[in-house]
Amino acid sequence: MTEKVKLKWNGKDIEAVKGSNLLQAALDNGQEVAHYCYHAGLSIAGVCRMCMVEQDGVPRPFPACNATCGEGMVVRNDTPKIKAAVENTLQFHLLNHPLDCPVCDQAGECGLQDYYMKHGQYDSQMIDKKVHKEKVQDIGKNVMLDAERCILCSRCTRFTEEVTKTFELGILNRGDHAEITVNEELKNDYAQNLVDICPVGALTSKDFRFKQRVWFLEEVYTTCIGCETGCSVKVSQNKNGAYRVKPVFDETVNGHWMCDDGRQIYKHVSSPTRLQVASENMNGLFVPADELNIKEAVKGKKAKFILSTSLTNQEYERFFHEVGSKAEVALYTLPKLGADFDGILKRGDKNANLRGAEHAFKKAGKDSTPAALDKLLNSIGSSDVVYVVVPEILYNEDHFNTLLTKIEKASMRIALTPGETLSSMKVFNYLLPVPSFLEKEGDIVNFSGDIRKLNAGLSYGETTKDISYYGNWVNV
Amino acid sequence: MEKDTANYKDFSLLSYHHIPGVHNIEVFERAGGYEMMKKCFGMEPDFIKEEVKASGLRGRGGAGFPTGVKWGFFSKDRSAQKYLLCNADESEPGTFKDRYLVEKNPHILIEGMIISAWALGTQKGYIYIRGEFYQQAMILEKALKEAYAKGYLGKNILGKGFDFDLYVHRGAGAYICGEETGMISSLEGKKGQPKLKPPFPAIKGYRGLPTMVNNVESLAAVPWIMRFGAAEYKKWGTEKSAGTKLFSISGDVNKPGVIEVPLGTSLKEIIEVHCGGMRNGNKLKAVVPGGSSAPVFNHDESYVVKMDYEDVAAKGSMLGSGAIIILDETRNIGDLMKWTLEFYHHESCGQCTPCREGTGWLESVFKRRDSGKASKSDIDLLDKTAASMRGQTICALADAAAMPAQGMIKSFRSELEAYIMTPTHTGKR
Amino acid sequence: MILKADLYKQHGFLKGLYLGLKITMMNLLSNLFKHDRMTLNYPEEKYFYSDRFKGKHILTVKEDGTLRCTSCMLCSTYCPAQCIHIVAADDSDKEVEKAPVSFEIEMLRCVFCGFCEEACPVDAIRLSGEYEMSGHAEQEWVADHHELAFRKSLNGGRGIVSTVDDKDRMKLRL
Amino acid sequence: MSSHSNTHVSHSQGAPFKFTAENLAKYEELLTRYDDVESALLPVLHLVQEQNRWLPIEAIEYVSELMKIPEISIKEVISFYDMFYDIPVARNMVHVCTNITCSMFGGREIYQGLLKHFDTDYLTPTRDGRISLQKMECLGACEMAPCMRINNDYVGPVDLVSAIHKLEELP
Repeated sequence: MTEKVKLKWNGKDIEAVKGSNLLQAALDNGQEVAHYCYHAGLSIAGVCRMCMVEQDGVPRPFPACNATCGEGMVVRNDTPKIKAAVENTLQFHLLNHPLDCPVCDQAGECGLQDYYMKHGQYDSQMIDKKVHKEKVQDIGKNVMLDAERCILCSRCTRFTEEVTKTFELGILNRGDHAEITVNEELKNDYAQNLVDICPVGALTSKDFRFKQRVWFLEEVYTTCIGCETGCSVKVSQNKNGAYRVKPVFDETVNGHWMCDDGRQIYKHVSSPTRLQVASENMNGLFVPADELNIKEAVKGKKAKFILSTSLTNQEYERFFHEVGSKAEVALYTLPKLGADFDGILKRGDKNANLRGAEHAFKKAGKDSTPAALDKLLNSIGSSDVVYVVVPEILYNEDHFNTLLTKIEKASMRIALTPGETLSSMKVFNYLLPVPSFLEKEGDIVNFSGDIRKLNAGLSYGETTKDISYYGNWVNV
Repeated sequence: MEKDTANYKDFSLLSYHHIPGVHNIEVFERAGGYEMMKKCFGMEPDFIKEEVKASGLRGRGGAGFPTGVKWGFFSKDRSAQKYLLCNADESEPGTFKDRYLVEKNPHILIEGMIISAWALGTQKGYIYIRGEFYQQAMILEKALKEAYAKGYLGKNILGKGFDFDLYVHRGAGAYICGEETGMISSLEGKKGQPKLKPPFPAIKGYRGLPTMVNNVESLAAVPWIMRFGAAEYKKWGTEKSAGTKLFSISGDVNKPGVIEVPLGTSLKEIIEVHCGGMRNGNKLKAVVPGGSSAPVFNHDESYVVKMDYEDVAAKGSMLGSGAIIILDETRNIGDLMKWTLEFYHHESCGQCTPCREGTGWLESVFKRRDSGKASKSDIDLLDKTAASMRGQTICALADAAAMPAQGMIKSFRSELEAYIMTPTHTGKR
Repeated sequence: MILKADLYKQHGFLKGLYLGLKITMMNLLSNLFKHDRMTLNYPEEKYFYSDRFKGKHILTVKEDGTLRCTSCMLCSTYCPAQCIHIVAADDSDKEVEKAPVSFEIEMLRCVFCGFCEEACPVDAIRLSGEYEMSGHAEQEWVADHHELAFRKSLNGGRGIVSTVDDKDRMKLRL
Repeated sequence: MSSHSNTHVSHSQGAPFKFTAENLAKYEELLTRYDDVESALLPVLHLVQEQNRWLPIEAIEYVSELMKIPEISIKEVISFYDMFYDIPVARNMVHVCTNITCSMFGGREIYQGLLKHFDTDYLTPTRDGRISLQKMECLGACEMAPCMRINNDYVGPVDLVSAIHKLEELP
């Protein structure tokens, strides 16, 4: 397959693919190399001058990001010369950088802070007037720009040129007056990635802005349920709630990026209006109810289930095993939204685990098509109990509401929801909380048939009682 | 007009300059112009390349890299799409030789480019001339039109089955576009920011295709070399610095201007013989020997240095573009430093951090006297900062800013100390 | 250090006894004969603590009366008792950018260690000399920023200095 | 002393921009010189300035539409080069060299003197709209130091009196 070469990095033997990027090879082998402008998902700019290395037999130091791995290379970045160079270059980076750390959201995960601890010149000789640029600019799509904090690594401009090809950002002027500038405003659906790739606090997310300091957060690595792509993501959270979603590099699915819609999937999880306990409809107002009463009310009745497409394979399997084999079951699929595929990551099919659901239905000998759903809806009688599993992410509420109007015939209407109580849910007699995607372990199957893992993080609502638990109530 | 061989052999580049109206193709051809081009089409391209290599011609733009060797790196595939670029973005402070050459005799450059294009097998060429040289660009446009009319440019030149199109491309006022990859970026319609090397332009240049970039003076020397032979060219100059060179001389001399002398001519001779001595008979104080990027020579060094690549380098400076700025005893080195630092601050392209921030900081440290914050140790800080900028960037602009600063600190430290400690009218001190 | 058990053989035991009880004896004697070191008749008489006493917190304000705090959360990060809770938001002033909408200290959890004071990069929180913090059991014991910055005892910054000039901070921005 | 123009906001001239028929022909001719459209950007911007003196947002939009180059890329280029103006300039452009040799012979004093005499600022048109002054780095005419560039023509050596005299003669 690919040819491997051996090279020496700071005296340590490392192995890399021949002709691959030297800096990436070093990083992959766990070596520490300071860098700002290099990003594996973007072209090489070579402007931050932090990843300088010395190679035996090459007279001048050169940036590792612009070099390729060759057999027998002997490279060092721990020589006094390189250390001094990195120290000096970092000093230049910090020269006109404002002392904003206390108010900067990037603090704690900032490239400048990290490298300053290692390569900083602790005595500042800068007593001159700094170059001031415009702060706190809202450049659209939930992105805030602080031009002063920018170190002009050009990652963001390369992102809009190479990944989204929308050309909204540019670097105007030259010299130390050079400044990131937006043409009108950001328009692409991947703008939040700019916040991720910005190594400093120049681009910050308006959504996350000032909500938490990053050192209070811990991350749970899971999969985005925003559409059928199933990008690898991490959700930053602490006991007070979930705060943001960021992409995790995954070669097979999403590479380095994720779309802006996917960034919103955490919102219902720690929302203050999320349904916490079983509730009963009292003239349009939901009040906490005793589970036992509900159980009594549904016991032994003929049940009809409408499942959502955002459950895990394991949940489907358990449901069909314990409950579904005897009951009538149909699948509510979310309507298409936008183009089938936008060419980068986003897909119009918003059903996170449609493949998994279809598979489970087939295995249980049930029909998962919309026609079956219509059939079930038409057959609802006044003595039936209808369980509706509310989809986790509802892009089109109206479409879901239409479904709800069709179940009114049933005497007992129960919603199983992992999220907030919507106004349209007044149609239900009871609301029962189920775990959200962030509170359960399991697999989902994405558009290409790949199994993607959901991992549980901290919990903000129901964690154990899933659809099978409530479904079992009808079986005595 | 009779050909005066002796006169031609005294000069290579300025050999036609005494002829009135030589910018006109008719006059130029009567004097023997384009003859060599016609002959060259009968020669093997490799022979021309070898001859240029043998002549020891070195790039006249500033770096002094042997032109023949550079040509050797170029793609040998004659059918592949390639470009020849002439660097006429003469922006190094103190330099005006290319302007002079183009103004007086644009055809010698065009002839040189056609021969080079034949040797290198390029199908298209551009003369990148700086935006300020509007009239010079017009002169070139007119000359090109004449050459096209004669069939020396265009498709199937002189029936040899060789195509070469040549155009003038005007810059728009950015020093950095004189750097070859910066020029290529600029030609591509982008900001003139230098590109990472490798790959070098000879492999991947303009539009990702092999591109050869040569200075005006280098290309204009080619016809002469082909006419009289490499051996004849080598008779001038020193062993490693062959041939003649144009020097742009300005400052405190009686006759500033462009002169052509063999490399290795002493600076003393240049000042006293070619430039008519110092203005008002003042004593010489310092000389910038190769454009503002070159470290200055003090009085003593100036009188012993020979103007060739090696000797100037041995004395701690560089020949660069051959721009000699002469300062007499009435001048203050502090002013020179201030102007130089301001220039590089203004011209840094803003790509690499050490240069973008460093050039600005050098200027503000040097100007601390304006805010009353200066101290003598600032000179050490300047020296240290300049040193830390060197060799850290994509192109040589950071070095070009750091070298003269370090040079002036080395040679004129006490004067600079006195300068930065002198309060200005805006200072509080 | 290793103590030699037979050291008394060289020096005798009286010297050790004297040294060990010296401070105690001196305090005993001075308390016996000097009356100003005795128990105070609180609250009629009040004890004077040094300026370094760590009492009730103050949030300092700028000249224009707004809080200095930029809600960087360093104090709440540093706080060993985890008793500081800040909610931040955008400030309309772009120079300030970030300011707290709520700043609360759970007074019963606070151990008055002063780490918050140390951690603050903008001198926004100080521990004052106020030590009278008694109250009723049913009250919430959470001091919000109105209490911390503008309580009556501060007397608008004249009672206890709580106004800090902004110039020194702006100096950093050059 | 920055001579960087503030290109943060592109200025509007309040009227649409369009090449004249003659310039459109020139534009077509320019395109034939290059192997791709992007390369013609600098000459095209020069052409726009020949027609319109400066580059308002309308012209940027027009060129962007014409050449299919993103607006931001054009803005980047305009801000990078000293000779492209995104603020209104007067009908006569005067460049004063302030680099080493010219400064030695008083180039800076001439520039300051001219600013004072015409009561104007960097690039700001004089009140009668005749002249815009721009200080420039080395113009490449050091043998005639201190030199100036008046609408594409070099003049030098000049002093303040002769410089003012020359500028007063401008239409």
